[in-house]
Amino acid sequence: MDKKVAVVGVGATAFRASTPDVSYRELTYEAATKAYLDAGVEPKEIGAFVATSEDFVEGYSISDEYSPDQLGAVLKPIHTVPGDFIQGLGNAMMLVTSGFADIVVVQGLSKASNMLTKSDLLTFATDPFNWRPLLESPHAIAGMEMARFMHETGTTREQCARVVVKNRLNALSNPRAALGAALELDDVLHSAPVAYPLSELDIAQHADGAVVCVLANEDKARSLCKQPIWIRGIGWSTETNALDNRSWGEAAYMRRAADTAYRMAGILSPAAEVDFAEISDEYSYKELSHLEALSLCPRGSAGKLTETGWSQPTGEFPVNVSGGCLGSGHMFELDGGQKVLECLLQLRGQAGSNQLADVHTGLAAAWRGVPTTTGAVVVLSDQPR
Amino acid sequence: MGYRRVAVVGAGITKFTRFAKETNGELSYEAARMALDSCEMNLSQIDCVSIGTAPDAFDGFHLNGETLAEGSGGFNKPVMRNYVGGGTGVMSAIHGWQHVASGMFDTCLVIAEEKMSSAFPHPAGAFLTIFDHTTEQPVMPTLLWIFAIEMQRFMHAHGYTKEDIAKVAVKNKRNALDHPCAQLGAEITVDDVLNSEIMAHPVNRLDVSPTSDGAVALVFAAEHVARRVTEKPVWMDGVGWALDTAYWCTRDLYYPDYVEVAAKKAYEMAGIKEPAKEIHIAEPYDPFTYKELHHLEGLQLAPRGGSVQMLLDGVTQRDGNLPVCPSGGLLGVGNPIAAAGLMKVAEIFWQLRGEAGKRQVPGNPTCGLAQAWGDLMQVGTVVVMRT
Amino acid sequence: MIRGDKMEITKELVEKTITALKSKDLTDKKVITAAWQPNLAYAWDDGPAISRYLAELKNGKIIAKRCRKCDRTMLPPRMFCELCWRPSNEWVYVQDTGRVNTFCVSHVDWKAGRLDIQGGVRPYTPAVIEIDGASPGMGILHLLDNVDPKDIHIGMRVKAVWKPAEQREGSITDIRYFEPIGS
Amino acid sequence: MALVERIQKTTDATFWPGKIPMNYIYTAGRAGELFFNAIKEKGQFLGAKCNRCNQVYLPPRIYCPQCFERIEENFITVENQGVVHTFCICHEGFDGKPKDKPSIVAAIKLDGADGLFFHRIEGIDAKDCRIGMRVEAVFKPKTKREGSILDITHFKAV
Repeated sequence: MDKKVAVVGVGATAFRASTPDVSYRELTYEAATKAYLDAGVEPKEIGAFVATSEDFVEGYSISDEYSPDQLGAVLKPIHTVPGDFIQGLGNAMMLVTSGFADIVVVQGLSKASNMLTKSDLLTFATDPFNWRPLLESPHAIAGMEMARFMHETGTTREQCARVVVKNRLNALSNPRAALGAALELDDVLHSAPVAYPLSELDIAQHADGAVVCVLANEDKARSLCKQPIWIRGIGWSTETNALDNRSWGEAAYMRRAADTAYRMAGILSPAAEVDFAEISDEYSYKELSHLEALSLCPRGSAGKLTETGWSQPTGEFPVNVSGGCLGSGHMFELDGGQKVLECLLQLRGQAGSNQLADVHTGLAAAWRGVPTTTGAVVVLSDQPR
Repeated sequence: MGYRRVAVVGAGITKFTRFAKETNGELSYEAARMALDSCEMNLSQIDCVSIGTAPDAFDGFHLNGETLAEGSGGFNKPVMRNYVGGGTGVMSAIHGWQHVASGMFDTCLVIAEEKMSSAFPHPAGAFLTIFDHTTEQPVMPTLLWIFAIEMQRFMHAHGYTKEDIAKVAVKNKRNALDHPCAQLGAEITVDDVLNSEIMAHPVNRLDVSPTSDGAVALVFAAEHVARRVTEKPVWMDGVGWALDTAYWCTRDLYYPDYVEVAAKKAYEMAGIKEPAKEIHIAEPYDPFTYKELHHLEGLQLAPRGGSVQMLLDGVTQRDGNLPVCPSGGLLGVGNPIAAAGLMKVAEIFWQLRGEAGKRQVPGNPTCGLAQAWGDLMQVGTVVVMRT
Repeated sequence: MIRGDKMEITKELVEKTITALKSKDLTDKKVITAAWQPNLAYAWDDGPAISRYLAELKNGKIIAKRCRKCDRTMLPPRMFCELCWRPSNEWVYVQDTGRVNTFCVSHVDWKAGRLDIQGGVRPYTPAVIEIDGASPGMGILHLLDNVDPKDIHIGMRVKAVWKPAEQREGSITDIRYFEPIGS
Repeated sequence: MALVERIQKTTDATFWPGKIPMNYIYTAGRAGELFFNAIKEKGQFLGAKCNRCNQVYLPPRIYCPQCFERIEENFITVENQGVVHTFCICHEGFDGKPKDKPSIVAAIKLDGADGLFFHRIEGIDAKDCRIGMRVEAVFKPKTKREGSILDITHFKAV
């Protein structure tokens, strides 16, 4: 697969814990308007659209009905991927490389604040015979995973808590982020236990927002855009939604998704070839287990490296400079969109006071949250393959 | 524009039934296993999986794509779900095409599954909540209403009668008698349809497809793989899909623009200039009797206002000039939403390979079309396939 | 690995793919089952267009929004025109009268329960009603009443029957139903 | 500008409440039927063995997720004892509401199975629970069993 695809436009709203003044329609319209303006395209020039949503998050039994209008996609090829934004990005890329369309749009939306029963919602994604009857919190699945990860790698709760402190501090200087805060380690360690070892502040709170990306093939990218950001590699993988036969001590899905993305990108040594990363951190320990699964550091080292400041904005390998899910907010299917957005802004030099110096290749990785084992990875670069 | 050639090389299907004992994962497995067996492939030869399932509200799982992944052969594989409501079945075939045509994958296992019986006693709550939550749901609408409303407009625009439209049910249920998976194959008369209980006038009980459980699977492959695994690949020569606005009350429902747009894209890709002549066999979506006719017009396979005449002339019978729904369609085989759409694609696959058994249409067809519809009278999904 | 390729879906092949049950098998626990009623509760933000629409309904008025470029008066109101995709322009009040675009006569309720028509229950008669003052073809979904279902026809002129002001709460159901003009 | 007009007063920002009213009855399926009947009738756990992949799935499947072979005929009994693979101490219920008393929720690898079984551990102090600890299923009396994981009241330390 040798065709090149670039992101030529991106638009987003700010991420906020609630957005009571707009409906999902206006929220998406704002992000799409910015993205099309950024790319210099009109909706009529766009060949296909991919929306990402899940019915019960949006609160419709067929949520995809409501996807076309606010994207300017009426009577256009548009379909929904009930998956993470990065999976949607992968689908959009397929539409470009297949030759179906020169310009394709991907949309992600979160109105998480409108969903009032989120714990019930996640329970509803679990096995009705082998988990639901216990009536235990869906966070327990993450709590058990955290305990096994700590057991196998020697990672400590303190190391996990450092991720929270880092990411929420990073979010303070990101005007898009919803949940910036200056915390101390003890604030996290002594927050209320939820599914111990997991405590309240280890768990990302939710946020609303929308992100729209415009993708184009090489010809269009070069004519439309002075600063295209190239999708060098992309991959996604699912282990299993069953609890009994998944890997509990490592994020195996992320390792497989990354393998695909690195192979496509021709990356042999990720830690050396990627400059920074925006990685799913819906739970504090997930940043660490994902870093290891992504081969950005050796297994068992992510916690210790975090203690040394390695993943700070000023460190050797900045991780979640935007604030991540912990600092920007967990936005269901949009999580990957937030990460892609922040990578694009960094690579374009538009990340404001959070801008990293001299970055050329970034990685965004998203996990679909409890109880799934689905991860998606994209490697973005200011240079094509 | 030259596209990478993509073929369907294998197909599998479960029986369709109202209440299945099997879980949704087991249904997916049965279809997927049969599809792999049909082309003597094993799971290690499958690069990726595409899952089609309509509302999560039917199977009863938030993130139903994740729930289905393992039974669909997705363990440790790239799995992506596609979703356009009722149009999902044919969209799944398009999604399989996208995966392989992109050059990113050489093979893709496509599964469409629905287990509507989990929603007990009836998936009514799912049908209520397809409507706009604020401006429409408060009047407590049901899915039947929107169909009956559209059928009324369609009949009004063209002067069609219920008697004539009822012949679609007669044809499709009879065709389904020859389908081993069929839920509602039957020999019925026009009077049976007209005298069946009124649901929402002009829709009677026998105008409506049933609620069903079932799954269908197809194996998609790039040309070099297809040539290796089968002597009879069926090529995906054209694909098209489109959604109209969600403001469905602002459109004239008598004509499905969204089907026309989708079909024209598929025809353009397949190089089809005169669809009514070049397409030998069609499986348009028939969840309700009139929908088959409505879609034939949108597909440009019948003139606007001319579909009923084709039906009356016997053109759409299995031995007619343009056999339509030779499978028995949703009215006869059943309607596990996404699976029903992919069943139509599978039917074209078997018909073009001459493997449709008692359902086989005469004349060695070489070009067929499958189409599905979905959402608020809104989605068109179309594939054109050739030997 | 070229095959003979004569695969046919036969009765024997599909027989064991599904075990057909009856509704009673589930309710009488003839098979092992699990019941669940998910609690899926929402509070959807109305946004500027729909919040104004609902507020005006409470006042006994129907408000629409104009797209000057497309010369469309859009109902329900929206902040952008989905066709030209520009932000929409001024708010305009439209009439509470209109014309039946299409309709049906429903003998079932939303729970798929049958209405007792023989027992004298009036069927539901939902319709798409093109509202006067909005662009042609611009309709809303609502109910018809105070008319014999047999007399309803496409093109019929109708008028909103409102709830009394003190009972209105800012909902599309502040209009109880539409009835024929002159009835 | 994306939105020419925005809500200017907080009191104008309204919302519409609603629910998705659904009700479900799930079947346990072909494999689940056997699994839960064995729990109910015999107080035993059944796994499904894939000879090719040398894996014993628990709960059992009719297929092997890895190689996709049909393993419907290969059901075997595994032990009622096993080791804790991982666990957490859960302070919230399925609906996010706080519990009166925290519970120990554990993934248990039963002897003879590769798959994990999920249940509560009771009768020990939470701080004494360890990964690797041996535990055993405590079943309800046979007359009270209905074919559910709740036929097992809990696991206890061995």
